[in-house]
Amino acid sequence: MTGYAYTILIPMIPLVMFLVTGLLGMKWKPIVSGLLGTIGMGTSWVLSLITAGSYFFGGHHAEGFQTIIPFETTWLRFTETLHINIGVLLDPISVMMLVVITTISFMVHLYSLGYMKGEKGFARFYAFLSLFTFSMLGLVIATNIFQMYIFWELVGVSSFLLIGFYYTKPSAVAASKKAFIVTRFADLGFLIGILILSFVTGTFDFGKLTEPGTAIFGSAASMSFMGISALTWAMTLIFIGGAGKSAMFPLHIWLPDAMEGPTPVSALIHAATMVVAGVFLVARMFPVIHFQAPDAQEIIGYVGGFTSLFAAVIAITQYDIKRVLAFSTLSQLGYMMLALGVSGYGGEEGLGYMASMFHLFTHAMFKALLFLGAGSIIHAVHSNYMYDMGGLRKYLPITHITFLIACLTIAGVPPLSGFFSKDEILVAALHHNKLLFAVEFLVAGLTAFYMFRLYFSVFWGKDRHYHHTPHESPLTMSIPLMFLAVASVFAGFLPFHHLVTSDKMGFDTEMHMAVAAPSVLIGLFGIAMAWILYKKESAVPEKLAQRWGILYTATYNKFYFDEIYLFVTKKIIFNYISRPIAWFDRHIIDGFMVGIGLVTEKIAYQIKGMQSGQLQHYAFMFVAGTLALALSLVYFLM
Amino acid sequence: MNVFLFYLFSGIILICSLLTITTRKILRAAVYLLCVLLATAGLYFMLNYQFMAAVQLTLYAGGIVVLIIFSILLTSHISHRFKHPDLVKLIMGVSTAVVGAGLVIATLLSHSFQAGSAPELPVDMTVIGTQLLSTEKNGYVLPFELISILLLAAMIAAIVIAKKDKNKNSEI
Amino acid sequence: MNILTSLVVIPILTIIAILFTKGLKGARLVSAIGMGVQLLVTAVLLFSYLGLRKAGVTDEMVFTADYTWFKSLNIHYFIGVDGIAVAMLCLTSIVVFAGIFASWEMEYLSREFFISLILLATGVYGFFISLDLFTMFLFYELAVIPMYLLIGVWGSGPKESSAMKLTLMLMGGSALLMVGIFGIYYNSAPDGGPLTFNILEIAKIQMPVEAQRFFFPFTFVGFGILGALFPFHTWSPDGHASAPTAVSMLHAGVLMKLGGYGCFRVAMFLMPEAAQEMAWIFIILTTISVVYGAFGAIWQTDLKFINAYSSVSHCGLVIFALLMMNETGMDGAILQMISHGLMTALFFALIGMIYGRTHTRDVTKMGGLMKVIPFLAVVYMIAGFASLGLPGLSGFVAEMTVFVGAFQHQDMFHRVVTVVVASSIVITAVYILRVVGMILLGPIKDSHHEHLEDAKWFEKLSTVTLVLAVAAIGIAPLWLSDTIISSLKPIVERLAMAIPF
Amino acid sequence: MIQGIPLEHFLIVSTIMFFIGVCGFIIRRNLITMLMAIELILNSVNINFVVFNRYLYPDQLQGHFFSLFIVGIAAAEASVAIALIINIYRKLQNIDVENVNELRF
Repeated sequence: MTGYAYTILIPMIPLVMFLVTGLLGMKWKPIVSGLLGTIGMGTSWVLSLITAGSYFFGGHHAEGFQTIIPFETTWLRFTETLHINIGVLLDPISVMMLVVITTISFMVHLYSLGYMKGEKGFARFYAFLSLFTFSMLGLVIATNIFQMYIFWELVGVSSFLLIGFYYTKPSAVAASKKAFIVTRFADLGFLIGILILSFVTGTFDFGKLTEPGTAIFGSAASMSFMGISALTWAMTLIFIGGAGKSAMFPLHIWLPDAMEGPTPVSALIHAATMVVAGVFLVARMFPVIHFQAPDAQEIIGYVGGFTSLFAAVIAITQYDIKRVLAFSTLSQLGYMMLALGVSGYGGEEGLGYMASMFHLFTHAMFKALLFLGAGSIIHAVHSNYMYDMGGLRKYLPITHITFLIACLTIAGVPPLSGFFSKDEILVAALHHNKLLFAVEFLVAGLTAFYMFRLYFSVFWGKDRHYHHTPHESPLTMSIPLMFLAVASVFAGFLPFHHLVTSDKMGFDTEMHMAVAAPSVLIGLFGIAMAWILYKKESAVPEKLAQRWGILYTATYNKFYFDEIYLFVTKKIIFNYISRPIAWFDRHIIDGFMVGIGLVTEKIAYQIKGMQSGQLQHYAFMFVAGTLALALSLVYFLM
Repeated sequence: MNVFLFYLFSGIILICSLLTITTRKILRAAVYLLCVLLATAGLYFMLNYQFMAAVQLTLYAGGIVVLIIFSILLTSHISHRFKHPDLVKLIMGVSTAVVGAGLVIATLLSHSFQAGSAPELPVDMTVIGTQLLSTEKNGYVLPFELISILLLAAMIAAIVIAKKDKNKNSEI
Repeated sequence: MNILTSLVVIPILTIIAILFTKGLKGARLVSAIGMGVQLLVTAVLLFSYLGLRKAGVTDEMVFTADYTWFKSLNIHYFIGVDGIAVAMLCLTSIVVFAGIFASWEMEYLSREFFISLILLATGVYGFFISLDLFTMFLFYELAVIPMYLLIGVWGSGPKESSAMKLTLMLMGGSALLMVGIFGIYYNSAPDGGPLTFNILEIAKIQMPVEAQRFFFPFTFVGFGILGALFPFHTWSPDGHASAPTAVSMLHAGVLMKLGGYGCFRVAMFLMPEAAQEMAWIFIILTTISVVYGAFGAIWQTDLKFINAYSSVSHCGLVIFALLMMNETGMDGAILQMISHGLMTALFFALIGMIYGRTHTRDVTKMGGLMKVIPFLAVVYMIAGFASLGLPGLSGFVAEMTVFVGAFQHQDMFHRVVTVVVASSIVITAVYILRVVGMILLGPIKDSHHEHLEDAKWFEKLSTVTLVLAVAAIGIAPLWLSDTIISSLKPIVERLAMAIPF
Repeated sequence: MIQGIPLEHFLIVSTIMFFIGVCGFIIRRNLITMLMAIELILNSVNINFVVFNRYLYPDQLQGHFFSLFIVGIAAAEASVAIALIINIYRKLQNIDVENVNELRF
């Protein structure tokens, strides 16, 4: 048990790196910060791998995996039972997440050495990366839901800082603001969910909450608010928090804009790690959701399914390659949520849970690869747009190959990793909900189509007019590409069903040919369509777009969700709430206060008139007053 | 005879008082005031306070009225006739006077005074002089001294105030 | 000499010393030394307090001293502190210390400025150590009155009218308060015996319920006005906008806390039954305060106005949490007072510094300052993050304690308003990020702003002190929270014993 | 004591005189006339003092003496008042009380 004490170092190293590079970074040459950060991250990575190795493979697990808490301390005490602890919790999903985060983060650190070279604020970039990694690691190893919330917020802020890295660009500033506020809104749901949960159960602790058959919900069933049970409320609200971070519909609007950040950031935060925090959260709370709030689980499944379809459709029409990838990320996150939504608990029933985690893992690898590849392309041609690209396979061979591998993986071509994980999600969906299965099946085809649309139009087709001949990226950038490509290829062979399961006990699965074969076929069909339409320059896509007219425009404009949100925030909140309140405050409330003063002044002015300077008036007043007093004394008081 | 004289003096006092404040020529007002004061002195004589009456004649009638007449001569034209007073002021003044007088008279009539039965103290100059400068019981040396200081102060004040300023432009 | 008395004596000595100085240099040096010593004394006080508690001293108040100074009315100079007062004293010392450095270049009538500023601080120190209602009120007035001069003489904009408004509204509060205090005094011995102003003595007896019902609103609203309770908050935007930097810092940072502190130490502690009965009215008012202040801040364009409305929102949260009347909620309230005190002082310091450079406080006229004055910009961002409740900074700790505490309440009404209040964290994020986005990020809007000078050493000292305090509470809140909770016990118990009638 | 005349008659006379003085003080605008009105008032008070002394406490002289003092004070008052009036006349060229209203508001 105590053998894992070193795991505390995994998040602490990035924290130290953040403080060091953040405070001293300006004094050094930029590259020193970069190297320090990278080395620190490498150390964390190695430690994570050691942890994973000894946790998963270092012992006998017939009884299932133990939850280990090597370190825990009270951070803030609310009441005797309710306190926020800060600690390290190791169980299969957190260990898996440790590996994912440190791997991707390390790759991104390495990659950025080349990509960000010469940028202003290089040291700042590394400081923020370290901060983000620290927060993300703290999030996944949280021992209680409040620790998770703490790091959840920190992750949000680091994301804000990194999206707004190019802070002189108004679009980047706007995007960072949007990301923060949208997720903040979702976090409010999360917070209220936590409050309800803690009120009902009297604890924040994951151990107590997720223990199967626990008694802490005993009194909870009877509590309800507006006809819905307290726990359903709590879980739905917590899911809203997760949906905000994971950009589920309708809180997805921040993610495409977040692509304003530097590309490595998109790879790290907005593809591989932070956006899966929502999925992770749902997975973490899974026993509670599944047993106590089945309605909430339904919601999760449907939201996930809808998001994946919705995003896949939009992805088809986008031209900014990073946005295509962003919508693809949305779509894949939808997959993961859906898998959790349709999962049962324990053994085979928990296939969805396992599949979700599995897909999270493989998706992290291949999506990071895609983004880093896209970064490499952007680095070469200095544009984000597909119509500025074409025929790049000659100039960027390594990028080309790795990108192709990633595309094949996401399209679910066997035996690449994406095939396995997606297949299991489909199986789980088929067992629980036919409708969602159909949706996912369709999305699988769409995914293959839009990815290959991207692939063909970038790497094939005619050369464009480039400012200078595109050239392959430096070694620091291509090594991560290659590593991730290898990971994408082989990750599928990891025995996830023995390692990461809902009840921490391994189970056996087999290939479901009935599902696998059609899904591969539809993937291939998608690829073929893309090949026909985009392999060579042709007018067909244009024509298709014109034929679908309105629908195309709507899709291209992401179904106008941004505009709706803008309307709500700018028009309603600013003009119809905030402005009237400001006015009300200035004129009514303050007016009232000032009015008291004015009335006093008016009265004083009136009274002043009596002080006329006319001696005889005073005399009259004096005598009349005396007489009045005398009268009243003589006739009324005596 | 006494009774007749009393009502005579009272009549003079009341009528002349009224004329003092109603006449529109200021010098006449001063003369009416003099009449009032003289009649008052007459009342003092009747009450057997000769010293008091003498003081009244010399100080009041002789001193103050003369002072007033001098100041009238300094500040007004003899033939100057006042305007009629404002109606508002007239109402104010008359109403207070009537109400006040009514109130006071009603009060004093409803009150019965117990006439003192003690023997009358002869009021001659010796008694007055002794009492005025005595520190014993019934001695008034302290007010006497105060009055003398007050008079001195008033005299100096009057001189200072009325003195012509050397710098003619400067204000009071 | 009693260590608490020295907290009042040192500022007075400093004032006397300033009288013998000449010009700005001497005055600021003496003030800095005086307030530095004060900071040290406060630190000593803190550690000796913690030492005493560790040693097992369980008195409600420690370091007490008692001198009678007005015998016939039984007025005492009775002082003593518990954990809450110690925490508030630390806050005061830090903010005053930072405030001195923030006004390091106050050229105009500098001696008089520092004298008034320290006089104000004296009042605040005295207020926090007093356990005698009358002495407390005396110090309270001492703190409020220099404010008029400080704003009226050294302010900017429509300073006279702002100073007038602020002082009159606070004096209005004082008037209510005085009624309340005398009401308590004359009911302090319901079964005969000498009347007393002693808070601890009054806490032992049960005031007649009718009297409580009558005097509780006076006392609570009286203190509430200083704590920017809706709808008596309008002095805050004008006052802050016109006040010079250090005064805004002290006022928002410390003086507004007098209100919250008084609310529970006097109003709720001494009249628990009435507090229980009337809490709901004030809960509604504070809920409005919180949400309304936050929305109000969104629309403003003057940096100080934004911050003033934000203060309304945050101080509303303080009183809201106090009214929850459970340990966690009140703990949160006090944490929020300290946290808000520090970060709003930081905000006002920064606004003053930015204004000193750009000569405008209009957010629409600034932009891209991050590039020109990175130090100030980064600190501003930290302050912003603290304000919107970023974990690791004090705001988060305070807000979470408030929300958790409030939500533990058994009553549904309390939980629903908690949710409403919690929504302010989103609105806060909106207005903070709006400002940060407008003035710090983006391109530079005004070409005059391209060559501004970054923070000077004293500005760095001032801001870094506050940032360190904010971060220290944010990273390790446990000791502070525990200290506060242990001191809250008697108050909470007394409130819990009071049966609503 | 005057045989056959009750105390009340004196008092009524002095009261009427007093209020005539008050009335004069209020209605006349000339400062000197107002001064005369004051003299009337003082005089009426004097009568009261003396009469009370004579009728009620004939064995003492308090009223008598106070009347004396009042006369003294009246003299002092008149001298100061006239000094003031002359000064005002110098400044304003008249002695109308309605013009002496510097001390207002």
